[in-house]
Amino acid sequence: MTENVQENNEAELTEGQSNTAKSPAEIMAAAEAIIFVSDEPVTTKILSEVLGESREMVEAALEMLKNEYASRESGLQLREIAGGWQIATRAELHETVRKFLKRSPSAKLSIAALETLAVIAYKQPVTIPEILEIRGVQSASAIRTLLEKRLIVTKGHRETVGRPMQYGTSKEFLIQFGLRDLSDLPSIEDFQDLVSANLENQ
Amino acid sequence: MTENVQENNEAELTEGQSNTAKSPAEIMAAAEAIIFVSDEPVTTKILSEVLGESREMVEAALEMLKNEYASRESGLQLREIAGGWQIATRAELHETVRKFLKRSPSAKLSIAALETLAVIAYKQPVTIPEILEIRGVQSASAIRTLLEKRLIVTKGHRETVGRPMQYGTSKEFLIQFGLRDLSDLPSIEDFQDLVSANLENQ
Amino acid sequence: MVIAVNEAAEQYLFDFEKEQPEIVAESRDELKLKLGGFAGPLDLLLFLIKQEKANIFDIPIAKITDEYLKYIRLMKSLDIAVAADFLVMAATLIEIKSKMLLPREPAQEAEEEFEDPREELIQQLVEYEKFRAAAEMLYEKSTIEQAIFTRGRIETDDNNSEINATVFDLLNVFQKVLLRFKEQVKLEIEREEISLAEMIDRVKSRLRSSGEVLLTDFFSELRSRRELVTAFIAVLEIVRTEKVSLKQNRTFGEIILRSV
Repeated sequence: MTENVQENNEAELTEGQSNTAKSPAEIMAAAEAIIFVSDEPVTTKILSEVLGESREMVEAALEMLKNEYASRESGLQLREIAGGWQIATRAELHETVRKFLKRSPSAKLSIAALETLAVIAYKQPVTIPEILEIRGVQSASAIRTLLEKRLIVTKGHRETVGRPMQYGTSKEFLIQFGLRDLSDLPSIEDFQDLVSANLENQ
Repeated sequence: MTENVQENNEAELTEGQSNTAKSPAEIMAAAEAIIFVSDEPVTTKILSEVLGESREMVEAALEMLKNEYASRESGLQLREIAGGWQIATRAELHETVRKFLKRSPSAKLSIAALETLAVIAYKQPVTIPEILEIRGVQSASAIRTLLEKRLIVTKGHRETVGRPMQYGTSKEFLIQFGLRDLSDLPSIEDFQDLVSANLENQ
Repeated sequence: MVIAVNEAAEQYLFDFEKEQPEIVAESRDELKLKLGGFAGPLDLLLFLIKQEKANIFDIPIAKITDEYLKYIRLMKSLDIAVAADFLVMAATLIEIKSKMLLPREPAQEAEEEFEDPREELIQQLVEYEKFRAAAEMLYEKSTIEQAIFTRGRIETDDNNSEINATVFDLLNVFQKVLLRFKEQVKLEIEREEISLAEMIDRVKSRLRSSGEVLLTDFFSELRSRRELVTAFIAVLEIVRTEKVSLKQNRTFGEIILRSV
């Protein structure tokens, strides 16, 4: 019943299988690595396919792995959720984890905040209406975020109608972006060579 | 797997001490959870702050945890990279992991980009003319690629004629090349010896 | 991509089996053609020196110059754009070669240190080769690193819109914003102002699709003062003629336009 093409595949498959006879410890390690890198819980079906091992073997390995996590008082646990397996922190440690997550590094910014920060950095001192004009979008929440992260500071009122508040970058901004002072900020001219190199080759 | 029973008992005992100082096992578990949830390497400084333990205690716990990962034949490893700690899969499992992720190795850098990166890594802070002098070829597009891949960053202007921009390597460089810090790079003089040995043999 | 080697090219000394001609494009904009993937003139020079099994500290300059020029001609015959730096090196080699051919003046010979015309090039090659070796080391390190994977996404990960920004990002983003700004200004000039009737239709269709319209949201989408005034009149007109209500939950709170 085998066609030519299938014969080929079969030959490869069996060859592969003979190479991959894994010990239970190896199955445990491989399953652990797969579950770790996965964005979603991994089913035993998928594990069995990827590892080329029977469902029973995989399930036994997972049980052992789960017990291992539990018995060594690890900060992590292996658990079954939504029909698949996943590695997660132990519930008892949630407070510690939350405490850590609260202090996220301030250089992490949303695109909106980064755009606003870029406009402020290069146009300072600048007012909110000016930022709005350049970005073409409201920047109120981005400015709030930047103020909260202390990347920008107020720079007094502009002496025009309505006396709008002016904004500029802070000392924290210099630290976060590894700049000695604002003159360290690269200008468009600094990258002119890089840009023209591109244009020449296009 | 049953080797951990003793540890288990110890941990239970110290857990009774509740709010007072944490046991080494507790510090290990908490550090493991934090390193796991973090999306970048975690420094011992941050761990020590979050856990309210001395740097020495944290470092000792991390060493123990690292050995624990190594001694049980885990699919994972705890390692030092880019000045912090990270949990990652073991290199030996790359075929299995890649098979699961259905991901082929990401695009490699060109020789030109790697050469430029090597010059920047060893000569930082370095300017474009200095890179040209060593490589004997324009490096503009290589530099652009490296900037876009976040492997290098600008390091302010050199205070000489023309105030050229200086470049250096980034934290991302350390991460992508598996380095703890820049001193992890072999000395450039070692290459000198290697090169002259080769050249004289010819 | 492999360039077909024509018959004429085969007379050259290159081992084409070993050094596969190829186009190395680091990025679309760098599309630099390289034969055998030479990263620059020094790279090519080192290759030729090794191929000749010559000593780098005593380069047979005439021979190497000939080889180098043959190579450049080959590139040209294959319609490969030769980067300017390769030509600069060709000129340097020719200069050194001619200096070597000049008879040494007795006075010069008497000098304790006769300056070898090759000296500077040798120093440059030795220095370059160190970094060439370092580049190979980096390549190996990145290969090892690519066998190691970090964890997949978990619940607590931030939205992927969050980025760890560098100064380069800042400048890039700023340029993008400026570009967008220019295009927007152009658009506004090109576009005719929206009429009151069109504005009324716009508000009505919004009401139909979502049942209510947050006025601050709607107004913030508008691009000019005149549009804002038109929109304001349109809303008043709709309140007057349609079965809608304007609601505000608290003083200075959001004003919501809602179908009744």
